[in-house]
Amino acid sequence: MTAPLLEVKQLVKRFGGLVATDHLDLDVRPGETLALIGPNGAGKTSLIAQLQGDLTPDAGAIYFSGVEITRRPAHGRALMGLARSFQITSVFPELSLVQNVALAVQARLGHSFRFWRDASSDSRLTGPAREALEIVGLSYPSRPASDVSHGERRQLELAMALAMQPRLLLLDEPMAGMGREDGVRMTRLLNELKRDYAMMLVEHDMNAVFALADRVTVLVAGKAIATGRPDEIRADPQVRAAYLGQK
Amino acid sequence: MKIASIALASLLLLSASASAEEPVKIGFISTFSGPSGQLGQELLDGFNLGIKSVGGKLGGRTVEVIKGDDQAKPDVGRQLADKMIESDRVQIITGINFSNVMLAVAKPVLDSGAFIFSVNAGPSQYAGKLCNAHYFNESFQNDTLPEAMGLYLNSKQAKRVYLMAPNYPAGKDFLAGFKRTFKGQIAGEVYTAFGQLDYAAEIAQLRAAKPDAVFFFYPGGMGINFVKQYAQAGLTKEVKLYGPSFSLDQTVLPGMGDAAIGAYASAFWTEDFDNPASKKFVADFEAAYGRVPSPNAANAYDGARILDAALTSIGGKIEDKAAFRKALENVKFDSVRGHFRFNTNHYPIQDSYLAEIVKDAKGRPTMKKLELIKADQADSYASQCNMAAQ
Amino acid sequence: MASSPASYRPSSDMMAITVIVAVLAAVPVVASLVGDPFLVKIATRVVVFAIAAVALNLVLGFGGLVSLMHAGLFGIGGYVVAILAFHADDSSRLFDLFPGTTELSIGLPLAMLVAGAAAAVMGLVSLRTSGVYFIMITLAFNQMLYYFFVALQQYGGEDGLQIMSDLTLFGHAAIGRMSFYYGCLVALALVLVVVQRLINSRFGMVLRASSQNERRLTAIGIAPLRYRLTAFALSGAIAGLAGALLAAGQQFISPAEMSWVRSGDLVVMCVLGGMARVWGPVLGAAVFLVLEIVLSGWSTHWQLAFGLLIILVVVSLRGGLIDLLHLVGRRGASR
Amino acid sequence: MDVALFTEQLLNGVQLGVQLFLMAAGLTLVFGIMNMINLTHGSLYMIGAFVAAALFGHTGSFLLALVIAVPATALAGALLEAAVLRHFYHRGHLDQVLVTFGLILVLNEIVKMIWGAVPVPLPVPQLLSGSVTLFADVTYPSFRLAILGVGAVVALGLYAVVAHTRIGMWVRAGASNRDIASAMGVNVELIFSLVFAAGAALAGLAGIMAGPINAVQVGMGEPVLILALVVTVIGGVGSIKGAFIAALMIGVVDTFGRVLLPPALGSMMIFMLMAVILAWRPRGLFPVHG
Repeated sequence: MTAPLLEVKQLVKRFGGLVATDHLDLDVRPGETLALIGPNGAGKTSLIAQLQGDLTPDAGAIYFSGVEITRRPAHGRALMGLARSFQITSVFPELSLVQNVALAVQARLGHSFRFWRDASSDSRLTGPAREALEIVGLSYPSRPASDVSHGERRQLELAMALAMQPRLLLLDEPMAGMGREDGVRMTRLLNELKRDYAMMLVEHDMNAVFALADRVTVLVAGKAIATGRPDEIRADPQVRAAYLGQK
Repeated sequence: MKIASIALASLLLLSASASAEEPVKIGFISTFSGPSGQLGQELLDGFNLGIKSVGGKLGGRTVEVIKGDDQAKPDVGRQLADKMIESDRVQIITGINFSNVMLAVAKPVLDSGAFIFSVNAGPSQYAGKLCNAHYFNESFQNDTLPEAMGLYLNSKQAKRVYLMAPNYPAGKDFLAGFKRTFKGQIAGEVYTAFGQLDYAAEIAQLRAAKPDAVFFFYPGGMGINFVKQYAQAGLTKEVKLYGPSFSLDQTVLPGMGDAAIGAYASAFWTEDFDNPASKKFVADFEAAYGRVPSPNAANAYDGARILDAALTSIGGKIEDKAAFRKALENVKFDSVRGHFRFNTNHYPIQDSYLAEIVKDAKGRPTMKKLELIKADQADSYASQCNMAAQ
Repeated sequence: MASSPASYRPSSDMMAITVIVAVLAAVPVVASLVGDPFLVKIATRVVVFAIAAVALNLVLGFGGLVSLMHAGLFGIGGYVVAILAFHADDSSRLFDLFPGTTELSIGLPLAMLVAGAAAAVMGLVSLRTSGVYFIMITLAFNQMLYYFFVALQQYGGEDGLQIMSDLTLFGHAAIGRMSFYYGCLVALALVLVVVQRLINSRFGMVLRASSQNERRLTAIGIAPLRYRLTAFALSGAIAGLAGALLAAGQQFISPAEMSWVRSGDLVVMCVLGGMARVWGPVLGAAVFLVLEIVLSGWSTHWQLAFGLLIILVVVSLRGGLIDLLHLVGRRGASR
Repeated sequence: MDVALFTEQLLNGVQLGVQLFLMAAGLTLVFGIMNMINLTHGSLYMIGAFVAAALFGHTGSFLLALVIAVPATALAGALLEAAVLRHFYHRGHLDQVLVTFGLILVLNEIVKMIWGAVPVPLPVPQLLSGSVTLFADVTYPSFRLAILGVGAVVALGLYAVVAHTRIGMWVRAGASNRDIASAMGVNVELIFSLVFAAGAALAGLAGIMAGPINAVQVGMGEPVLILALVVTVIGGVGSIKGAFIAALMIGVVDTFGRVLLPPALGSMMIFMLMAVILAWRPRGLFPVHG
């Protein structure tokens, strides 16, 4: 068995009296898509935030390709290849689509203390940025991000994540707030990306989850109550009772 | 000499008729907005009333007073001076009330050949080394009133005096002036931040030092705060307050109310001066503006009348700068301050008096003139001025 | 606050900069035609404050940092030039080491260096905070600078410092009315071009992104602090240049030029002109300073009108005067 | 400095702190709950003092002036909130600073037009004009003791209201999450208006209490506003407890700084203190979550 790409050991995060992450163990293997499901308030988004570095855990450890990153700052993790898309869309509204993605390219290329040359006509930035936009299917790259639809903004987020050339994509509800048609398109897109990237996917759309995931972990009250192949999870009576049954 | 001047005067009289249509243009730069805004208004009101008192004309010529608000910012004052000199072509700049504005404005104005005629700000630099043929100050030099108070407290044989002022150049000038003449012991010398609101801590220190008297200089709102708080600390009766009239005049007394009663001021003019010019001034001022004038307004009033007297003596011919300068130096006019003449450095020689703050018939606090401290008082910088070198 | 970014075209900005500089360059001609030399003086003041406002807008409009210490940095620049001239005047030495100079080719770069270094040090502390805390801590630093120069009795304290001798640039008299004006205008043009390039460079993209979504920027792997700090130091250096030019032009500098209210004035200039463009603050400075001189001549209650104007701009002209230009332009185009 | 003098200076510091707290309390509440930087707080302080001075001039009674001027200032605050400020809760801090700065200019000029530029009298009430001997060697002005008392009562009252009453609970709910609070049936708009009026009343009270020891003049609010902002930020925006502790701290540090340090350093003290505290704790001493 290969060493896991991402490994979480006994992770704990509390907010006052509320336990968001409760001695959680978890791993993602190279090339794998792990889906994280669970009811609202199960602690999915706070887990993603801890993995990405937005939140600092109270106890436990996170390893990324064998290196402990528990207390490493978010930008350092990003440069190691951890890319996150946000549950609530998070882009640079006053920049154009291509500029949004070019920033991600720029980050990967090292420091940005370059003061003179016009970044928008720098093909080392715009080339890969346009490519990433093409992959996610966004046209008219010079539109400002504030002017595009919600679904397109989710695609933009994904393009930014791809431009980072990540080794693991942390996708927090990439289909949230999308219409049926956009959702189907996004599922198809993720299905293609899955060949090239390891992913951790938080999603409520069960059709998408079972279509995409290699493994599924069920999170309830900050604990993983089950992990397994999609068909195993579907059949697990504990999961059915705790989660699927409520649907 | 005499013949020459008569000839000159008649020549000027002739040409005066030619230029009579052109008004005399005066740039009045002062602080009209912000916390010190009332001072500018006080000066302008006095100046305008002064012009009115001589028939609305200066030396027979119509007057145009162009007003500018320096907002207490030197660079804004400088900008206004540039505008007035270059755009409006004024011949005289007056009204400035802050020393730092004066220092920013004076050099370019004098370089351009126009006159500075100060009715308020009196920085020591221009009384001494920087004195200038075209720079006149008819109000006072900062150091003179504190010097007068030092003399008075010598005569009262006060032994230990405690000094307080804000920490800025004028504050230091005032205390330095006092120390120059006072011969007793200084019980303490305290400088507070400019614009400070609360003086409880300093007053506690003062009380602990047990002085015989307190000499203070706090202009504007600072003075009101200090005097009110001093009275509340219950010290007014135990240790009397002494200050220059700027800290105890009608720009601040209404705000101080009863707290100021019993304090003493050294002054070149008080509201109850009994010469006819002063009586008329106070009556006219109250009628026009509904308040009692301060010495600042009185100085500005005098300022307009000096300009009138000097211009009249040369037939209104302000364009002849050398003649105008001579006319100012030898000006004779009815001053509300009684005796007045210019010293060699173009700063005043005048009489200083002691005044007590009392309630007037209407219950308002006012300055009451008590005794003459020094006749013909001049400032201490005149000896450093070499006007002939100008 | 920014207007629609869709119209953000660097080429049109370069055009706008060219037009602005050309109009300003024509002021002396107009002044001599109408016979009012004062127009050059006020244009000089507009240009000097425009430099300071453009400097502030680099961090305010593009970096999203509301700094209230720029008057302090501005004043530092002024004092560097004035103190050097002071020592040249009486042949004494600064810190008993350095001789003074009236040469602006030394004074101006030194002013930028000192102001930039001060901005870097104070920025390092200030940038640990954000939002209203940042506003307040920069206000605190501004007050400290103010009181520092008030305390310098040797250099005039509150009274300020006059520059008594004539300043030179490469040995030529520098403060003649025309030469000084065009000198300042060249400085403004350079500053505009440099800042324009800067905000469209990689560095500028990071700076602008940091003001729009700091969390997102970190998530793609860029920590904004170093970039903000660099921008802050640069902005401080340019503000210092403006202050140095003000002191040289009026041959005077005083702590009153550094009060926090002046910092607020600079912010108002940026907002009034429009913060979304490099050249917006130039419009703001021009309108602000001309209004100040016109309104204050009208009435002692002019600040009432000024206050109402500020409110009006914030309420209805959120992109500043740039928005107004766009409106006029659109109406003209649709005719 | 002997013990008696030290005690007196300590009292002075605490009294100054309490005075600042009266200002800062309203500022921090409006700040914390509406996320609104309200620079007109200083103008409300001025309005309170002027209204009280005018009432005193007519009636000669300080108590009557106080009783009428406080609600009058609250009313002025409520009008200001409803007419202008309400529309800026959702704008950025920069917009809020600018609009309220513009309002300061406008309100100053209006006050100048009504009452003139010359400072108006507001003397100490007869009853409190003397000094009290506290213990051997320490006498203290009665009016300053009264300020201390009023400040302490207000601080306790505020704490009780915010922590233990239904209105206080609504205020906290409205502050932490507007939408949920509205869903629960809390009239958030009304709560905001009430909080603003209460803050205005406190500013007015501060202005009236300062009247007898400070100059009642146009622009009197700005220096106090700056100090109150410093207090608010050091304490942590939105925290009443933080404002109280920071106010006392500033009062004591400023008082002793002025007495013990050279004047140039003394005037910088509180700003240096603020810079140091913010460098150490970027969100103030008692950061409020959210």
